[in-house]
Amino acid sequence: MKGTELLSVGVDVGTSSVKTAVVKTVGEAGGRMEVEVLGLRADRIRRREMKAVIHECYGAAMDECGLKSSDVAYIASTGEGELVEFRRGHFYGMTTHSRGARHLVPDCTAALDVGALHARAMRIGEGSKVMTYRMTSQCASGSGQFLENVARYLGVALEEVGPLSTKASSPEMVSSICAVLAETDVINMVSRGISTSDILKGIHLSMAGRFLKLLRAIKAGSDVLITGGLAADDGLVAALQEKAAEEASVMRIHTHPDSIHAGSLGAALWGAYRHRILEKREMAAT
Amino acid sequence: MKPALKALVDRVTFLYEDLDLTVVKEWKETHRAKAVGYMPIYVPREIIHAAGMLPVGVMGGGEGLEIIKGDAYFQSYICHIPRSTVELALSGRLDCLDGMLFPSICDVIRNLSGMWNMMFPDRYVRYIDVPQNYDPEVGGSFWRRELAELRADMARIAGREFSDDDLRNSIRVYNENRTALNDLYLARSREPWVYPIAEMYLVVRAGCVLPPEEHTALIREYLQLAQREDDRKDKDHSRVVIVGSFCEQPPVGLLKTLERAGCWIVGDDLVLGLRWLIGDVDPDGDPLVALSSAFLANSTEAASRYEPGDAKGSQLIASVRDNDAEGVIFCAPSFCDPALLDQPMLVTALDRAGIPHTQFKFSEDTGQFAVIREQAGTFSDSIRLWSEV
Amino acid sequence: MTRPVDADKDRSMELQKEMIAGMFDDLSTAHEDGKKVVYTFVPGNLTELIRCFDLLPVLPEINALQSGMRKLSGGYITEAEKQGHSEDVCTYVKCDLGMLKKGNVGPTGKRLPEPDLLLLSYTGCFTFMKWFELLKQEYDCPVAMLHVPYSPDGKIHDHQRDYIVKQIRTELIPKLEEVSGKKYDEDRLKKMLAKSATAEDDLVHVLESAKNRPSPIDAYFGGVYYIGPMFTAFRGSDEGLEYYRLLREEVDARVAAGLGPVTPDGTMTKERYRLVVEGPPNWTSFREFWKMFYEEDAVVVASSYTKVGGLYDRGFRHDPDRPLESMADYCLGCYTNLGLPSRVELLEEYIRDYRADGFMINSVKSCNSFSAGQLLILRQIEERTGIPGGFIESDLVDPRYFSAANIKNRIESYLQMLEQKRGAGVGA
Amino acid sequence: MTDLNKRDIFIGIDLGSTTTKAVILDDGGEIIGRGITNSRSNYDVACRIAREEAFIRARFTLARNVMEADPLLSGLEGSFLPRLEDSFKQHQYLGQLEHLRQALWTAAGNARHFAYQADFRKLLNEIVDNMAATAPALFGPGAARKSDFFRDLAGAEYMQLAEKTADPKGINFETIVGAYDSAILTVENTSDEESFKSHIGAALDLLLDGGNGETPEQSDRLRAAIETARNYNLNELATVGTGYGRQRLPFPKEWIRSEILCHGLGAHAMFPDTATVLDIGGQDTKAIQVDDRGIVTSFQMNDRCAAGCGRYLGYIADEMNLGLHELGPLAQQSTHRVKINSTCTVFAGAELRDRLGMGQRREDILAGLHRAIMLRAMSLLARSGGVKDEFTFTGGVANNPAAVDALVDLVQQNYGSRRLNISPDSIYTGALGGALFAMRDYQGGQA
Ligand SMILES: Nc1ncnc2c1ncn2[C@@H]1O[C@H](COP(=O)(O)OP(=O)(O)O)[C@@H](O)[C@H]1O
Ligand SMILES: Nc1ncnc2c1ncn2[C@@H]1O[C@H](COP(=O)(O)OP(=O)(O)O)[C@@H](O)[C@H]1O
Ligand code: SF4
Ligand code: SF4
Ligand code: SF4
Repeated sequence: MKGTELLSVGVDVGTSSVKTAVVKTVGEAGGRMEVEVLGLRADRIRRREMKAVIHECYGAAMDECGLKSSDVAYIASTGEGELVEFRRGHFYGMTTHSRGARHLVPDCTAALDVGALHARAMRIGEGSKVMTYRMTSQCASGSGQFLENVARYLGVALEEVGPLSTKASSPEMVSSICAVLAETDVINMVSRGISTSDILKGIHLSMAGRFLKLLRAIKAGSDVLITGGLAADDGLVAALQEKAAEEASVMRIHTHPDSIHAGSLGAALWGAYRHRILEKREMAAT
Repeated sequence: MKPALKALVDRVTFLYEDLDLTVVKEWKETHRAKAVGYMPIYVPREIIHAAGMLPVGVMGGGEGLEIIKGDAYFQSYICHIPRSTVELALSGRLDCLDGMLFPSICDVIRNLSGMWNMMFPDRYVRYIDVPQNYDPEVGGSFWRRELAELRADMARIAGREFSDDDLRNSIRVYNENRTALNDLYLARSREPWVYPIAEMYLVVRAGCVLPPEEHTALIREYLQLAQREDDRKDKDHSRVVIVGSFCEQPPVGLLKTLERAGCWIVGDDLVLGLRWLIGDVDPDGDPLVALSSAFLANSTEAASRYEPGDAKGSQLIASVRDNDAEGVIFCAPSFCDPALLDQPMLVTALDRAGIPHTQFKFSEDTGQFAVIREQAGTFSDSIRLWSEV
Repeated sequence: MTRPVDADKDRSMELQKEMIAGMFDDLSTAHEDGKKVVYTFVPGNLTELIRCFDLLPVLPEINALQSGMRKLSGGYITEAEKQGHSEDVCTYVKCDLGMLKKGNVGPTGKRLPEPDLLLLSYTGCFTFMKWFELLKQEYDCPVAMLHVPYSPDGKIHDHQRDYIVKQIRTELIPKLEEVSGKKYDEDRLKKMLAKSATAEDDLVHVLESAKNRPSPIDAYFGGVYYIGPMFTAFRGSDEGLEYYRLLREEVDARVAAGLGPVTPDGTMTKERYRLVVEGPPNWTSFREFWKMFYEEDAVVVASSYTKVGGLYDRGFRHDPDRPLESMADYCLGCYTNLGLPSRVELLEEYIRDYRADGFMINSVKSCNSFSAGQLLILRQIEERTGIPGGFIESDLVDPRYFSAANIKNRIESYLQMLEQKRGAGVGA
Repeated sequence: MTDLNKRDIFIGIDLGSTTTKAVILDDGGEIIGRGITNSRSNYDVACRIAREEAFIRARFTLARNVMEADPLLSGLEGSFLPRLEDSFKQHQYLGQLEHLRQALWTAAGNARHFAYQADFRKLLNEIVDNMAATAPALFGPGAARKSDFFRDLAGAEYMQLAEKTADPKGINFETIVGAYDSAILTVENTSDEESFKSHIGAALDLLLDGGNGETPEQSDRLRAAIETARNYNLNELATVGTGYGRQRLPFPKEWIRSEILCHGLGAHAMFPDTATVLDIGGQDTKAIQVDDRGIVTSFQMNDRCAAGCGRYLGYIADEMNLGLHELGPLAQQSTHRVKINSTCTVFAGAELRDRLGMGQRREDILAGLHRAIMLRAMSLLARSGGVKDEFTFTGGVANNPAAVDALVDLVQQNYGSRRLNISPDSIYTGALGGALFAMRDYQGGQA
């Protein structure tokens, strides 16, 4: 038997954006699944009402695929899932990011999810299982939000951050652990005439240092995929690669154009998996 | 929830939230007797009890207390419990305690004993220095002497001498209390859905302010009432043991969050002092010798005890196995040196035994559980999703 | 203001350098030379006893502080955190464990030998206990535990002393004998203790020289050098004896010449503020930190940190006639083993005896033993002496916790405040 | 007095972490001008701009003095000068807008925007035109402005317009905002040395042409009065710098004073019976005890964590899309204060969203946040020796009425009744202290 075809959706509600993934899977419960991604969409929240953004993002993604809600077998939420009232089930962020990471880069041994307010590293085992993980603690100077703020002070658009950073010649490290104080550090640097490139690179390096600590703590293995919004930041990726090389570690750092969708993809995939399990159970029961 | 259980839960909730120690004041009033406070972990409560006084466990201020003066005495890199305790004292809430004992647990509590001396020069303060040498002749004789001094002090505060028989009687009372607590833990471990963590914790925690006899009865009653709730059903949860919160206590909201994120807590070291001694203390011999030997030979392997071997790891693994747990959550207060320094050693032991674990830190007034929920949820996901296949 | 570096450096300083270098040399080849090594802590260290078995002491705390001064601690701490240690805990421990993981290369660039015995002198700090439990996991060697009871009232009680002496007899000496293969030789110990006592006299003389105006020494930043040999491996040795004799001579000469303390930038020529300092210094930016003081003409005339290895200036001496008993008394009387009220009294006396203008606390994040309660100490001192206190925060060896701008701001503000008060007192 | 049109002055500059303040004292110790600007970008520039502002205000004060002295004009200054100032500000604003237009133009020249450059520039032009058109409303009589800073004022307008004109598929919001972020820096960092001279004439013309009932003679005298103020020789005798960034001021060491001392002295000058001072600025909180001469006897500052300071409120305001001015009044509408423990600045936004998600009301959360901030301040006060009578609250956060309410409440609870001093100019306390030190130093040097 070829196995059934199934549509599922993952909605990842983050602190800065909502992401939706629509996937078609073919396969059997417990067996291998063939996956076809039908649609991916991200919408920034930007101080809008969360639920409205969720509906917008989900609705638009479905429209783009030409689908109706009734076509879908399972809607899974991740992130701030409580807000997704139309969900069927919820999976926690690291569970979904691991699954999504494996989907994007099948050989990755770990994922590093860097979003607006958090960074978390997880080692991925067989069946996309989260083996161990670490998250940054309270202090948030190593997050996307912080980078965004600094970029704003420096008068740099977000997409420029990466390219500028990679051009740096003598990066200036940020010392403070606190994002607020780090901002002051940055202001100090500006007034000392340090170039924007060097400042950004410095921030990237200190973030990278912190992330590597997480990765080391989970014994990340050979191939790490960056997921979450900051995967799009080439400067951070480069800094991570440099730092990893400095420590002569064997770790390779990867990104993927769809990295930001890892969470929603993972949720959709787990949703499909779960649906099949539940169906099987029901069948067994009747 | 049936009315009888609801009443019981309301009562323990009140005891927990009542930072003014109303029940202690009432007890003192009705018994025309005194009360002696103690900081977390082990103090020989039997001696206080034998003197006809009420031992009162002071476990910090929890999430409900606004800290104003307490913060003035502690830097930001010191854990939370001493500041809330100082706040309680400075706001007069501990005035009903006629003495305060500071057990040997860490440098913070140790120094707090001296601070107490200076801040409240008229009150009785004692630092309880337990031996870290377990030879009955060496550490034992030191400890017996400390106990004898404590006994004399308690008699003095109570204003009455008490006999060895009084003390033996108190030992029996506390033996019964420990048995009841053990029964509760066993029942919870068997059917965690019957005893939600928030209820269970508050029932245990009530032992800090209730006389032991009353607490024992309360536990027994709870065990019966909880079983009669027929809407409590097993859920697709994972089973975990939490460690690290033997001193500063996590907010109840955190415990609830863990449960909501899919973790049954089937073992813990919360309010550890109530369960410090393992097994019964000999109720028949020389009582101070009995207490001393129990301490030397039958103490739980806590972070505040010197333990050069791997007994701490073995104890944790045994607790995982005995309770059929699938993982361990390290749940320590921020800046708690004893708990946090123990952690890597315990992790090594768990890794060796192939037991999964995760960790986070809290403070007693943590109000945001989003990160913790995420972590615990993933932990529980990872135990569940993959064990199904 | 300071004037340029003195042409000839103090001889004692040179000697101390040689002594330390020699010690690390000895250690690096200890095992090849058939010597055995004991790791132990500074407070309550029983150096004479260890030496009396011809064993070599290694003090992990000293290695940690040296790593801090050599700017290596940051990397070590990161290493330990990588192994799963929390950011919150004492950085001495993490620095030591990190150093171990990175090959155990000591401060002079030479490898340190693994311990043959861990002598846990558990005095004044709980973390010591954890530290050696952690080391015990790394090294498969015996641990000898000496539990020194806390001294809440600052007094020594017979039963406490007995407990310690019993432990020395039943726990320490047998283990030391076993490791060294030597018998305990009390006469030898007594001879060493006699030397200790003489050197202790000299040290006290040096510390008390700060009562002069101007003070010939800085009793905090300079003080940490003066206590070095005494608090570590050289108590009871001939070298130690010689070092303190020399130091005493030099300090006497400075007093006679009316000179101020020597700093890395030369001799201080002006003494504008006399301070008493509580708490350990920061090691990662030691010179920068010191400079913040001497640049403002502030000299530290007494400090509590220089008492972590014994309160000699309050009369205690090692006593050859009561060898084990006096060692027990020594352990009980180390500064951090004292209850807070005794600490306050001591500091108050220092402020009076040394005629200080100010009192400052450097609160280190690592060390609860020192730091928990310091804010009350501050308030008590202010109340009792009428002198306003200053409060700064840093860490021992974690470079992330030394915020130079912030600390400088506080020190400056504090000193300007003292100045303003003084100005107002005189006239205006 | 030899030169009638010359005045000796002393300057205090407080280079704070968020704002830079300048105060000008005349030789009688009277405050004749205050200036404030963002510290964000560059310290030297911030210092220059704040000074410049203070000089402008000083000239207005001088104009007032001249008018008061003129029998024909006296009585007019009360109504005339505020209008003149508004008009002046509007001109200044328009000048800056033109500057912004150029900077935006340059930003749009970036290679990234090559494909749609012409459209982009056109769009930006429209936005700036729109902004210029609404300027009179911003500075009209009785208009409530969200902020005094060009960055915030223009920013708010710009964002609104950007949101309206953005096309998710074409030139999107992010791109438009990006241009502003890079343009604003240049605009902000340019100080217009001759601002008073260049804008006052036009501002005056505008007013006088409007015909506000002044007689022609009065008009002429008014012009003359303003002319006098414009040409006044302000002779700077001494300057003292203070504040968080004082080490970076281009001043010799003797000109630098600890902000603690300056706040103490400034508060004493404003309220002579002050015994305790609480200063909450952008990044730090200070609790200071002073004696009856304004001399500091003890002080405490917050530790390395920036939680619970002014920036925290800034983040919250940003998050709610409110002006700083609006935050306090909204919090005051709370009926059920929420208890909040964490005041970590960085997580403020997340916490807010969380709580809103839980269905808590904005004003109740805000009330909780304000109380949380004040709880931290209370700890510092307790550390420094408590709250004595009288108690003066300074720094930017003293402008926030909800913060003040929370403070009053807590002080009452913990210390009983205390007289609390707050001045609308409290943000200038440090700079005032600095200027006083400058005067003392100078006079001390003379004596
Ligand atoms: N091109 C980019 N360069 C740098 N950072 C980016 C880029 N695109 C997005 N980001 C960052 O990614 C973050 C959003 O990541 P995301 O994983 O969606 O977070 P969350 O799930 O918390 O909303 C934003 O804070 C933003 O700063
Ligand atoms: N009008 C206002 N209303 C409410 N809060 C204000 C107002 N003006 C300034 N603030 C607050 O004051 C803070 C800046 O205070 P300030 O004393 O200037 O700080 P600093 O000296 O550190 O620069 C801002 O972060 C803001 O929270
Ligand atoms: S929480 Fe930990 S550090 Fe704090 S007092 Fe308790 S044991 Fe000590
Ligand atoms: S806590 Fe203090 S005394 Fe203890 S090991 Fe650390 S630095 Fe040393
Ligand atoms: S240091 Fe900064 S990031 Fe950390 S808690 Fe404080 S304000 Fe938040």
